Amino acid sequence: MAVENLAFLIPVLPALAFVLTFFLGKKLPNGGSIIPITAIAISFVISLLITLKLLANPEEVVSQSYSWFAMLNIGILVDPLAAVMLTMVTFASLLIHIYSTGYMSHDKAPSRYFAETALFTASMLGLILSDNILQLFICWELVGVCSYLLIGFWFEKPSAATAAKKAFLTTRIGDVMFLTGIIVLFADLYKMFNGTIPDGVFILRFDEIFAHIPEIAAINSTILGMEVSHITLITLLFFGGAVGKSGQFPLHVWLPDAMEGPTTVSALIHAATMVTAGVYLVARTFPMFIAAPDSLMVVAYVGAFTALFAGTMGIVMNDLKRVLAYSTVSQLGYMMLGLGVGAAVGAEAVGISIFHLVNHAFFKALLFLCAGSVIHAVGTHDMRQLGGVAKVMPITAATMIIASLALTGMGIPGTSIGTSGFFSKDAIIESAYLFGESTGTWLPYLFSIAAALLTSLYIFRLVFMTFYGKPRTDYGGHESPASMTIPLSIFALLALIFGGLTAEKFNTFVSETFVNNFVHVDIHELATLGGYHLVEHAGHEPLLVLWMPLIVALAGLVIAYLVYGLKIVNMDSLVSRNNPIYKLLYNRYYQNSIFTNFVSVKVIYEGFAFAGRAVDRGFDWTVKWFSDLAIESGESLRQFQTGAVQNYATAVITGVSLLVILVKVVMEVL
Amino acid sequence: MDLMLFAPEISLVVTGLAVLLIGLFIPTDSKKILGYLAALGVLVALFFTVSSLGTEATAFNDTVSIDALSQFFKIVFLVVALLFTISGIKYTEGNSHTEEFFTLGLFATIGMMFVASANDLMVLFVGFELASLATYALAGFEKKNAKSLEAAMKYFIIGSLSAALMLLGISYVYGATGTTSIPGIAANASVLVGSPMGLVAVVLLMAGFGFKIALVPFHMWAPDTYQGSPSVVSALLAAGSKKMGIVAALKVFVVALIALQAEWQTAFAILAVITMTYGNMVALKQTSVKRMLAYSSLAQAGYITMAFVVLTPMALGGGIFYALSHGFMKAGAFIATAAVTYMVLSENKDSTDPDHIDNFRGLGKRMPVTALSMTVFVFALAGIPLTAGYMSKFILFSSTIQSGFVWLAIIAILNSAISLGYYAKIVKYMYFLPTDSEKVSEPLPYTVAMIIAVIGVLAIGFWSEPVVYWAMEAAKVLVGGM
Amino acid sequence: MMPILSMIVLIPLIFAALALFTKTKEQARVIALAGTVIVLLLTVYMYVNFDSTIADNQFEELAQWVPSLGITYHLGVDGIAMPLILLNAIVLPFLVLFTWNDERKSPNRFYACILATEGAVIGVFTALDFFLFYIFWELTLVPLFFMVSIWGGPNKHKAAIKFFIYTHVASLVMLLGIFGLYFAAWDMTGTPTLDIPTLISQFQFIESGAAKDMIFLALLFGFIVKIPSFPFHSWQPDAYTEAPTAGSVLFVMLKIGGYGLFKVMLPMLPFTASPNLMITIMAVLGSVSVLYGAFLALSQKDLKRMVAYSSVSHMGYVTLGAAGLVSLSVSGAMFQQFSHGLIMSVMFMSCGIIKNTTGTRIINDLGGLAQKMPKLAVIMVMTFMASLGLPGLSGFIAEVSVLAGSFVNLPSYVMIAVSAIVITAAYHLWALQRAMFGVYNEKLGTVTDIDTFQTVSMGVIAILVLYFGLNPSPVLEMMLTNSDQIVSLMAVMGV
Amino acid sequence: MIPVALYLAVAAVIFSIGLYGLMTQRSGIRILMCVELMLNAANLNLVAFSSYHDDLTGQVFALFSIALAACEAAIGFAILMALYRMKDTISLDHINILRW
Repeated sequence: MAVENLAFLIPVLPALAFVLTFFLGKKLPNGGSIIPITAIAISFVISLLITLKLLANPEEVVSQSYSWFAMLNIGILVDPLAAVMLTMVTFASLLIHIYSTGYMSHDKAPSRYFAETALFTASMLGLILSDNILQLFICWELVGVCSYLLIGFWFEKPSAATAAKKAFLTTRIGDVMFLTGIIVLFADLYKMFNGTIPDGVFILRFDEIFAHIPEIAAINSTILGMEVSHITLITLLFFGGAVGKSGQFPLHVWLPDAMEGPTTVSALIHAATMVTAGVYLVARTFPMFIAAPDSLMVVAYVGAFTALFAGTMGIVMNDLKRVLAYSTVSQLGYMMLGLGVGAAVGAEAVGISIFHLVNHAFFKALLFLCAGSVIHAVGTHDMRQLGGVAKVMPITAATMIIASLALTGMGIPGTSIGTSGFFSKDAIIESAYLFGESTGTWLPYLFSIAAALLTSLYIFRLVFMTFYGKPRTDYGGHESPASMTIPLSIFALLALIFGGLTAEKFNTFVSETFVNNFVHVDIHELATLGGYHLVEHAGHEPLLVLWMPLIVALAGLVIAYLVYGLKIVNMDSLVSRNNPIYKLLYNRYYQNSIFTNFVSVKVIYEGFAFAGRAVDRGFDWTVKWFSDLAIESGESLRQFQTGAVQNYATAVITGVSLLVILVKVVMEVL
Repeated sequence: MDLMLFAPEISLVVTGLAVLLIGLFIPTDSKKILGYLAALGVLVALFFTVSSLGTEATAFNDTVSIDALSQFFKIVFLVVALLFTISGIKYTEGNSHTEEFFTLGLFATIGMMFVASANDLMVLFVGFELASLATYALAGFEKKNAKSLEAAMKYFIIGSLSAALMLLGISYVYGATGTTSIPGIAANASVLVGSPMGLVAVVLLMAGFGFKIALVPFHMWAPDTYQGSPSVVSALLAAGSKKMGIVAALKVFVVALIALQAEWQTAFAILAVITMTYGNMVALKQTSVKRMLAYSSLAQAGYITMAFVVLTPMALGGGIFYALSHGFMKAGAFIATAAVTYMVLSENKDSTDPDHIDNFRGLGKRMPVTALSMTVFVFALAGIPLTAGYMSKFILFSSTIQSGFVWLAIIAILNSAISLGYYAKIVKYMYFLPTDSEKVSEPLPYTVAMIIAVIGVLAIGFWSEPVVYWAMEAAKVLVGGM
Repeated sequence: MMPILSMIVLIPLIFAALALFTKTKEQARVIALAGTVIVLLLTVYMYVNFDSTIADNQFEELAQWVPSLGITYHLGVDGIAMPLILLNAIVLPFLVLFTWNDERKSPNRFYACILATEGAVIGVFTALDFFLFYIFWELTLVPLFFMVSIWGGPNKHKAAIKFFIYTHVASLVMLLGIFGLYFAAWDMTGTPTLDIPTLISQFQFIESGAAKDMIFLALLFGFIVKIPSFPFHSWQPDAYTEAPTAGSVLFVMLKIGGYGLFKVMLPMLPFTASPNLMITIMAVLGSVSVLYGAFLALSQKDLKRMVAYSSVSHMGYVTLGAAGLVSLSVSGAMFQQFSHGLIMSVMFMSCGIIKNTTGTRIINDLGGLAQKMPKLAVIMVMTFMASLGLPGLSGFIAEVSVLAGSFVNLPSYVMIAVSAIVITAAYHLWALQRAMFGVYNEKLGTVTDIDTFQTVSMGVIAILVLYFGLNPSPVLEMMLTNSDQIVSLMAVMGV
Repeated sequence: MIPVALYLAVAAVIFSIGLYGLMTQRSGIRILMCVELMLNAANLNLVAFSSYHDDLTGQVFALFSIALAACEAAIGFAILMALYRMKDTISLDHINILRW
């Protein structure tokens, strides 16, 4: 039996694990963690086998479709893009589950935790495997719910419940845009078929969508006075979904709050996997983006800006996990930028971006797990209370430093020596340079360089404040158990060497996603449709460009060492409420006040909803008015019935007389 | 002439006289037998009438005609009389004037039946007065009860006034056409068209019949009388003598004065709208159930009057059908009220208004059969499906639309919706408001009468075909003259 | 062949009468369970033998009733009615189970009301004669009126009367429309008939355009109020909120308004004098309902009232989908009725349990219930998620079909509805967070989790929500067949 | 011969007097008398028309009507008597417990 036929098991096994753990977990030791771990391990093996098979023959992708209802289908598609994602997700999930058995051992409800993470893994794998946009959306929403449940895992904490709600609602804004994009796409395709869709044609499947890109591009609508091509509209709406899910500006606000969940959840969902779904979506529909004028530019700008913007907030946070959260936002910005530069480098952008995605998954999961390890041991995540942790937790400290080096992208340009972050991040920055050359807009490149400096600054600030120096408060600490340190070590190894090992093969492999037996897309042709001029990427950038990221990263390291390691600069004057810049950064640009307090509470809740209430009372009042009218007129009319018989006689006589007159009049008139 | 044609009337006359005579000679506590006798007489009459359905004949020098119309209305009257006599058995229990009660009731029924078969204004007038006189006396049957007397007094005075108006109207018609025979008038009525005399005659007759039908503004006596009279008598008035006004109006206007259609159609349109609206609105605020039913019966009269406006065979058939349904529904509702009144009075002899809606509190627990029957009656009056009331409205309202009187249908429909307000109130009191009173036993005769009425209401609502057929046949009799 | 349709209509009514005569709660509930289970079994039998590939009426029964008026006893089911019958048949046994251990006054009448409603509602779905249709239509009012009036909340009388009269007015207007249709066809053909398929097919030959529009609008009004749609919804929050839990569930099962929309309105739509105007009216009402209901739900303090308004919002999709006139949108709207019935019944059950155990439904007074009532919390989170349109649960299928399908013809209206999605999520999550999560509010005293009967009944319906969310075909298939037929009619007329 | 119109006029006048009395009088007896007046006015009409048409029907009708008027008076007096026994008055002003 060919391993492709088992592809469907990849999401199904964790889903089954969810059901089993949910119902039986409480009765098993350790919350039944063995069930999801086994299931995910099998999924990982299958994914790995399929990936290896695909590596040998990238054109033979796995594609299976079943009719769902109407002209929609359910199906799986494992092409190079999906394969690497699957392998990465199953692998990261597996390690984090193992880590969690240690981390969650003292929790009240470990079975619920493992059930929900298993469900999450299943949904995420389903998302990756989707061969049609609707199924992708479905899994997209399911991972959102799992995220909601897991952020609110300690729901008895009001802050956790609020953060969960905020996360769900903020991403929901993006989801609605995504859904709208699907709806527009559906309507366009439906019209192309004149409403009669032949059997066996599933109009939201990617092959069908990609085959109709030129026709969709030819449709225009006027929206708010602007003539917009439907392909641009759809891709921007999709990107709106990605912005929500992947925490891009301005919908990134939920991600730092999401750290209310257990740290393992942050590692799995809010660093390694779910938040990258937005990137995956753009990568998956890349042929549409490249055919859409302006869309990729928007992607590039938003990504670059987010990378920088999140970095500025990262340097002032005092919470261990929040720093990492802003770091994640920033890195996701890089990934988006990596896709955006597709305007210059074509399909290769997918390879670059996904490569960074995978590497980021390793080192960011590692960072979080290290932080988790610290929190698990020490019991606090305020960096101001830590310091010198390296002495009590040597393994954790070592892996943390490896992860930080990977994050900042340390490596020697021109050789294959370097951490994995080096290979992927530098590739993005270099492509951003090419993007500048090709389009004449240099802002994304400048942003990405500045962000690289900030990245280095905040991560080494974290390292120095947490692991070196003297303990600032009295905390008891110990190294974490093996179930936690082993996954740390494995991640650290990968963060160190994965990039170097696969750098050559990875990009070409993933970039081949769009030419195979399932879809056959000519990216160049589509790029002309979108008005992009692709450059042949030949590595002819100036030497400075190649070295620039390393230089700024080292600069960041040095500054952090001077300030936080040697403490030669007194930070007290800067770090104060009186410094307006610090205040602005520390308050996270007042987004919370604007989005939560003003827009959602004042405008939507108090404004619209209560206005609606008033209107509703109006309807109610109208109905009541009619009934009151009837009753009150009854009350007045009954006064005619005086009880005196002479009046009755008078009424009869008057009636007769009036009737004579009335009939006469009516008959004259008519 | 075949005397068998008059078997129903004859059996009623015989029964009535027999009841009167026997009553003179037996002691009060055995007078129950009179009620059974009267009921038996009505049943016999009903049997004769039903078995002669479909015969057509004229008698007494063409002053009386037997046809589908007359037979149908006779059935209506006899059904009401049956309910009246059965429930009267309980009402008159221990009363020394029992024989008068039943005799008057039977004679009133005879009067109504003669109106139904009248083919001459003279017969019609005499029948009308016979029924009126008997019911005047019945309304004041409780001689010691101020309300009952007041009811009788008002009924009597307005009744005599109406009789005088009607007689004057008849005299003008006679003056213009030179005959009192209904077909004769129809043949000569063209002289009245467009003349002031014709208009005055029409309006005077309308006032005369409108008094019985209780059309606003000739209705003023009705709420007082229905409220003040014994409930059983109110049942006879609302369900029986009201229909007499309708059949009389049908004969005089639709057959005899069809030439003056333009005049009276307009007048009826005005009256119908005013009557149904007034009745429903005033009923909303009533606290006396009998008075509420009285106003509801104004409203129902308003609906039936729509048939005079629309004037298609279907509408007339609908009106006639409605008359039968209304007979069952309204008589039933009044009898249910009688049962409650009896219950209240047996608990507290001095109760001044035993039909107050507060006495209906928790009736569902206290008198389950009565409450359930009352629910059926009021839902039927409101026109909830599967009841006679719904079927009636269905035919009548739909025919209104058919002839293009959409505005009238809409007014009627809105009214019928308003009416739900007070009907639901009764149900609410019976089932939803708590009471701490005990369950009481329900008097058998009332129960029997109510069950008959319930069966009638549901049977007509469910198995309407024969009734619809005969109502349409009756309508054809009227339309024959058009 | 046995008259299966008559049986599923009459059996609940007969059992209702039986239940009325029982003396104790134990007897009454057994009767109720027996009646509803028999209906379920018969319905399943019918479902198995139902041919979902044809749009015709099946299992037809025809007998003369009042020939002189053209009234017949005509029953039949098609792909529009079958799923709704199935919905009622499935939910009601579980509703009976749900109320199994409740203490309440006059249980005999209570179960009689449940059974009578089931019979009447199924009657509406099976009737193929307008006279019969209207009878069942009005009959549904009576038990529900009693339900609210006897076992309702503090304002039950007001709510009951308001509901009764409001919807009765609408029914009467609908009746006017039926009359109009009846006579227009009678005048044309010379024979009276009230047969629904016949009248609908004759509608296109009626001469006068204005009359056609009036007939259409009158019927539409009757259906729209029952759905209920903005701005005729004001009876609904009161009635839903004041009704006892079982009553609210029965209200939710009352999908007769939407049913009329598909069964009567859409086949007539292309033949009205101004079809585009009618489509616009429906689209406006539908899309505004979605948004309006969502905002109103957001502003509610009472959990049950919030759910009631959310129902206005969700039923807006039904009207919108019907107006969309694309096979997918129409079938999606039909599916929305089905799915909404399942979801809302569990939501109302949850509200009822919360009120019973804590004594309050004011969202701000609750808090942290999930700690004390984990089973309820799981089921509630799941149905709330279904209600806010989470994929994988049945609500999503319906909403996405409606939105995607309607977008083809009505893009701007769909955008109005889409803008409500975030609001919808907001009020659901807000309620969940305040009521179930956070710190347990000690003022609520000791509360216990739901019992086995409640768990089973809510759990099974919740699992069905999941099942139909993953695999809608068992009911969507037949809906698609019928909506294809409706839409092909439109295409013929070029609407 | 006196023209029929004059009879009609006389009858109308009598009828109006009756009507006026009915609307204004308080005593039950007077009201009864007014009713009698009105009925007789109508009878006058009938007889006049009978003579005008040379047709006996009108006179027969008038006879019936007189008989009925007598019955009516009997019933009316009976009711008034009963009222008098209870209230010691026949002024109708005081008899209005049934109203609204």
